[in-house]
Amino acid sequence: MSLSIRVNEKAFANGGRKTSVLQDVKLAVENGEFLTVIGPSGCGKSTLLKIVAGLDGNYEGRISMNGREIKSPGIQQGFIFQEHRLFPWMTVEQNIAADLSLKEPSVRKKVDELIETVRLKGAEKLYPRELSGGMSQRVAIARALLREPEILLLDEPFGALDAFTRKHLQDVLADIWREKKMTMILVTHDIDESVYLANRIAVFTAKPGRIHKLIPVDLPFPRSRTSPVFQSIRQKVLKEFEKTEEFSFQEGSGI
Amino acid sequence: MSLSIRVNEKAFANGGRKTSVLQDVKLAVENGEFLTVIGPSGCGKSTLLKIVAGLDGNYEGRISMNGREIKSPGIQQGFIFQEHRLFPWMTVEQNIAADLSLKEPSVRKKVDELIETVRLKGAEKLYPRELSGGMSQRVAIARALLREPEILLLDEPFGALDAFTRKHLQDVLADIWREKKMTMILVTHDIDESVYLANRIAVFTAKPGRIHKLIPVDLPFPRSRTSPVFQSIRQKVLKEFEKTEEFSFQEGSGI
Amino acid sequence: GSNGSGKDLKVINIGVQQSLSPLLLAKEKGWFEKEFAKEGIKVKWTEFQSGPPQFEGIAADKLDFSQVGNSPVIAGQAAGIDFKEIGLSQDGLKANGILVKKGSGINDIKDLKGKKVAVAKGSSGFDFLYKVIDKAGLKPSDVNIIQLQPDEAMPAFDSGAIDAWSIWEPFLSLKTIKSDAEILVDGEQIDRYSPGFTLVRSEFAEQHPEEVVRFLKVYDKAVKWQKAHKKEAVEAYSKIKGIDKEVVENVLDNTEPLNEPITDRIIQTQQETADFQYELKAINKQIDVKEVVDNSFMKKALKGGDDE
Amino acid sequence: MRAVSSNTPAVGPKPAAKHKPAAFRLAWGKGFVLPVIIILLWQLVGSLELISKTVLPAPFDILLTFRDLIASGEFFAHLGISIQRAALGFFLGAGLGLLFGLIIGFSKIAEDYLDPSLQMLRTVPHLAVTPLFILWFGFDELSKVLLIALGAFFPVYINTFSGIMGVDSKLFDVARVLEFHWLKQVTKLILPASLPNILLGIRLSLGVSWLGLVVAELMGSSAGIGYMIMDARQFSQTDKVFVGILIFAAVGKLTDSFVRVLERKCLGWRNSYQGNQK
Amino acid sequence: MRAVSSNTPAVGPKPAAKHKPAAFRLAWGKGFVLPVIIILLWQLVGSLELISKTVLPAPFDILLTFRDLIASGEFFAHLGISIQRAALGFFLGAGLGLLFGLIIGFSKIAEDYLDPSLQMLRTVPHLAVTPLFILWFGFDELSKVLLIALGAFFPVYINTFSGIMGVDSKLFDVARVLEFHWLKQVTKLILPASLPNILLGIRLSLGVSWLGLVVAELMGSSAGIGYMIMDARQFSQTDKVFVGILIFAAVGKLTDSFVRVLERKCLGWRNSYQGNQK
Ligand SMILES: Nc1ncnc2c1ncn2[C@@H]1O[C@H](COP(=O)(O)OP(=O)(O)OP(=O)(O)O)[C@@H](O)[C@H]1O
Ligand SMILES: Nc1ncnc2c1ncn2[C@@H]1O[C@H](COP(=O)(O)OP(=O)(O)OP(=O)(O)O)[C@@H](O)[C@H]1O
Ligand SMILES: [Mg+2]
Ligand SMILES: [Mg+2]
Repeated sequence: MSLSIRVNEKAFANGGRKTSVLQDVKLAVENGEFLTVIGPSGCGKSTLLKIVAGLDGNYEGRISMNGREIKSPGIQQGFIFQEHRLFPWMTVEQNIAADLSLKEPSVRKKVDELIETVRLKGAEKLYPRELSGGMSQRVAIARALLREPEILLLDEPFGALDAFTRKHLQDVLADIWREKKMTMILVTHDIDESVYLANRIAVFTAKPGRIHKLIPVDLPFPRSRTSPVFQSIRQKVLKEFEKTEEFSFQEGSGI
Repeated sequence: MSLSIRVNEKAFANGGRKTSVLQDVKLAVENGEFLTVIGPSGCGKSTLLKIVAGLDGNYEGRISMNGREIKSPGIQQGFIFQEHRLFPWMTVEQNIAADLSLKEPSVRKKVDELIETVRLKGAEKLYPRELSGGMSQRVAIARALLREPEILLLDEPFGALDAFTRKHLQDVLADIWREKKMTMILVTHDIDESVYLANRIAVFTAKPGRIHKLIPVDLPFPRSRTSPVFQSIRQKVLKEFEKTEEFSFQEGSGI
Repeated sequence: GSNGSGKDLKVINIGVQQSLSPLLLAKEKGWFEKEFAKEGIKVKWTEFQSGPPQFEGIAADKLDFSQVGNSPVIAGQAAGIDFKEIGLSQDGLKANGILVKKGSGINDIKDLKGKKVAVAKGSSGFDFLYKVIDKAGLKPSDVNIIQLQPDEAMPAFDSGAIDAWSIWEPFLSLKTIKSDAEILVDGEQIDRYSPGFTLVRSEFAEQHPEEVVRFLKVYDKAVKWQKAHKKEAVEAYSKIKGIDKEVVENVLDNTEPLNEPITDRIIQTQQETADFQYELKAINKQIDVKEVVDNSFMKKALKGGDDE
Repeated sequence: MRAVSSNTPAVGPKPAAKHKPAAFRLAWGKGFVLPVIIILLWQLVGSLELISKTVLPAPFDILLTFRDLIASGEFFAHLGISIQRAALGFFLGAGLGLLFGLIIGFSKIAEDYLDPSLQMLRTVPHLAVTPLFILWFGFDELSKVLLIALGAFFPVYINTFSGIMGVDSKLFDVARVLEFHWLKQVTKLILPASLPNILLGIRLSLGVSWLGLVVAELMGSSAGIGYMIMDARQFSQTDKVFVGILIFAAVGKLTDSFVRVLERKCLGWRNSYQGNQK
Repeated sequence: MRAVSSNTPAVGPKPAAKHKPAAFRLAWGKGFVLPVIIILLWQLVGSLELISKTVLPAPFDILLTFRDLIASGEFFAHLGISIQRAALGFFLGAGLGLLFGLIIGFSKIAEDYLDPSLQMLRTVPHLAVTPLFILWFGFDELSKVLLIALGAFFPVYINTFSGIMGVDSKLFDVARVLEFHWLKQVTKLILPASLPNILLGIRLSLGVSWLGLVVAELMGSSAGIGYMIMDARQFSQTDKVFVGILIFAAVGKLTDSFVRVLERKCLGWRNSYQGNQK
């Protein structure tokens, strides 16, 4: 009962027309739970994450953490944005440290460790414009991890990474989650990823975004992607997801 | 012998230090071939694509199309950028039309068709800041497809899309490729995707980026992802890819 | 010879300074326009705030006639601008003075020693101030001279930031009538002329001598009218410029307009001023002020009467 | 702190979003607080006769003078001609500034040859070049308009130029890939991308044009607000000077507000501009 | 067209990249082409005595006057005091402009209350307020410096304010998520993000400060380049006026170049700025 999410309605005024993006999203996320969110592109996943982070207050409903309403963002709710959002005038290490001073030995040490973890050794002094897509994404991940927030909200954090770096960072994330007992909400398009990491998977439908199904994943860690149980859950998620697509798109899904 | 790529050396001056990013990349891409490129994050895939497009002339080597050297970009070499790059002051449909006039009926018709294809019906009048990550990516795809270039260079075009939209667009792309006999070079992190679409897969190593292996994919279309041949090629690619990772990173790969 | 060279003349340019001159009256009444229209010539008026731009206008062939004070004329001549002084427009005996506040303790010009005195460099007040200092038996370095344009000197004077102010009409009248200022000394008391001149561009005078005469005749009419109709003149100026009649009347009393040949006495005063300015390095060469004086037009204008 | 409220406007239950007109009116009102306080203090100082009237007339006296000026019709004659001059000068100067900014921002060759000369021209004082203007253009409207245009040129020029320099090269790449014709590059990429800077330049230019009147109307003029001020100064009519100053301030503020409304309209696509609405 | 060459600088075989200093020198040289042509034409016009010397003295005469002024020591005395005044005024005005721009850009309340008044002040003509400055601050250095500062204030203020308005709200969101202290928000987000605009404001302000000298040194001054010009104008010593004008142009260009070097240094992180190097 730690994080309680209730979004009765979230709408945007698009060109004067009011468009409802989220409706009746009710979720209780346990302390230390790992929730993954999947759903069709444009269904409102990022919007939900922003609301939970306190970045967007224009909605009907209430988000509360341990009973206290979340009205503004803060370091307790870490956020990895979908589009990296690095400060273009800061180098990689400065971006990770952000408002903290690299001259402080403790910060310096942690930053160096994280650079090692996200495999950016040698790129510390590069500016964002000199980074590849995947490198930028890893900087954003390191920046969020440095702060060790209570809740970590991740919006497709591994989208631009190759299969191996991705798996490496999935494991890093799972380790951190277990070690620090953080609560994590991860938006992803990778069903494998969602099954690999989650306690629970929320499958969203689109227009407006609603929770279509909540699927628990009761597997011990570390998980094996090839185990039959894993595959059966994966199939279940896929099937539920397929249904949501049918809701929103008439044309053949092409699969 | 249609598109000939030869990059002896491509280096960046990062903070005064010269870093070699690509070395000895030699590739001959047939007319109408579908080449996919995979490799670790930051190995130089995007850089290579930019060189092929004629966007970056500062390298040692030569890119030529049908014998003529490519020195500057143009509509014959279509490009879908990794970071969408939409014009923020244009709506979705204006972004797709870009320099073409939407008042021209033929343009209008094509744009409307493409909007349908990339499933953005209803979002025509939205500005980029009102789009979700996946929606922006689809706009960028539609923009490139509108021009029907001879060569289409795609830099992780489906990275931000959910599984189903992704599959839909993969099929759309495959259809277009077969119909228009375009030459396509697609950078991706999704090994399934690369096997599903390619005639040939180029696996890159990092630091500096080189071609580690060229793997032909001799499968008829349409392909089934579950067929044993598909899976065996997939395994082969994965194994080769794993080797490249070992080249470049000392730490355990975490898989 | 009213035709001939007058043929190609389409328009004459007259400069008028923002002070109370009969030129303004004539402009209001359209006398010049009427007179020159007979020759098919248009009149174009241009208003100026000070002397120097008028010389710039003459040098650039954009101005044919104007009226300027003594100091700018010397500067103009030193700068090699081609003009002729064709008449004396005022003697300026009472047009310059040094203002002090009532009860300021400065009762004699000798008291100026060590005081802050404002003046605009290059103006007639500048020349006047040096003359006063000389008369008082002081050296310029004995007085703290501060260079301020009139509109800047005024607040400084009002707020007591300066002790005295060497200035000309209409400020003398304005200040003495409207506030608690008094005139410490004026030109009459030290017998110092600050003449004003009517000027013509030399080239114009050579090409159209008869129009120069015509100009002086019309101006003469305005001067005479002002003298004869003092009340109406005060009324008119007050309306044009929007200032109190009382002030206007006082100003007119102190700056009686003239339209006369330039006398040797005036030339001598001018020469002294020029030499003095050279001494101060305000102008960079010695000049002979006689060279720009040309009384021939005035003589023709005054003796001719109604020649048409 | 505004930095904390950069949300996009939403159709939500928050009352703030619904009562925008009222909020707008309130914001307007707030802008008057400071001027009103100053005017009241000023009137107080004036009424107590702490300062000579010729130096600082009280607001009420200024108002009376203003009324007289309006009644006599003098005021609108001055205002009309001044607005005409300023507008002509502004359009000429800002138009050329935009043109040169575009050309020089677009072409490195043009920059190398022209920009240094223009930068030198920029710090040539108006008051010092009036003689040249008199020589070349006489005392007529032309020289006044040109003098104003000279001042209006630079802010737009520099802002446009720098706006173009600031256009994201990634978008340039897109334009190159799509083979934009140069005209399309200008209209579809460069102009919209540098619009925030251009509008800024226009705001500054408008101010400069208006201020340029004072110098322009110093030379051979007999009408206009600038002339009115300088003429009144000659005769110590300080109240009239202040009427002029207030008109300058008011017109300046008005034109500025106008451009800012334009800004709000034209820059709706900006992801950042929202901050200003709250 | 520069738009075609937005590549990042690379260590490549292209000779262009290697010979930068030479290219730089060449670009410098190009800047002189136009002025030199103008000066030659001008000398020709002067030598043929087509125009009165008082209106437009020939370059050679101006040079002679310049030599005399330097020889007499008069010139450097004027220049020194003017630079001092302009610098003081600039630092004061631009500093306050930056401060107010930051405060008003940062806080909506401050904007509502202060910005309208400041916008009104912006179009109050300097020439018209000099009497008030004399009244309040006397005719010493103080009032001159303040007058210059008044002019220098606005370009920096408006550019800073507008730069802040233009900061990407997405980055603001990051700062909020990371709970930046307001000071860090300013130093790590707002200042760097609006630096391009601030530097632009500084360039404009430097020009204005320098130009402000002419008006400031009109009042109660007996030294300075502005005074020298206006004094020479009084005495129709046009050659001296032109020496002043040329010094204004030269110093203006120099300070401008200085800020642009600064720009190049500080904005290395920009993805766009590369365009300027070629
Ligand atoms: N600022 C905004 N103004 C108006 N509409 C918006 C805004 N932001 C998002 N939307 C709309 O809200 C919907 C959901 O957007 P959101 O970014 O939450 O999608 P998403 O689920 O994250 O999609 P994706 O997987 O593609 O990132 C979209 O239809 C989008 O058009
Ligand atoms: N403009 C630049 N200046 C300096 N270095 C650069 C620049 N662009 C790219 N690099 C460097 O070149 C290398 C390759 O970058 P590139 O973007 O080609 O990688 P990529 O293979 O596309 O990676 P990803 O899969 O993460 O997108 C990186 O190490 C990056 O740091
Ligand atoms: Mg999203
Ligand atoms: Mg890439």
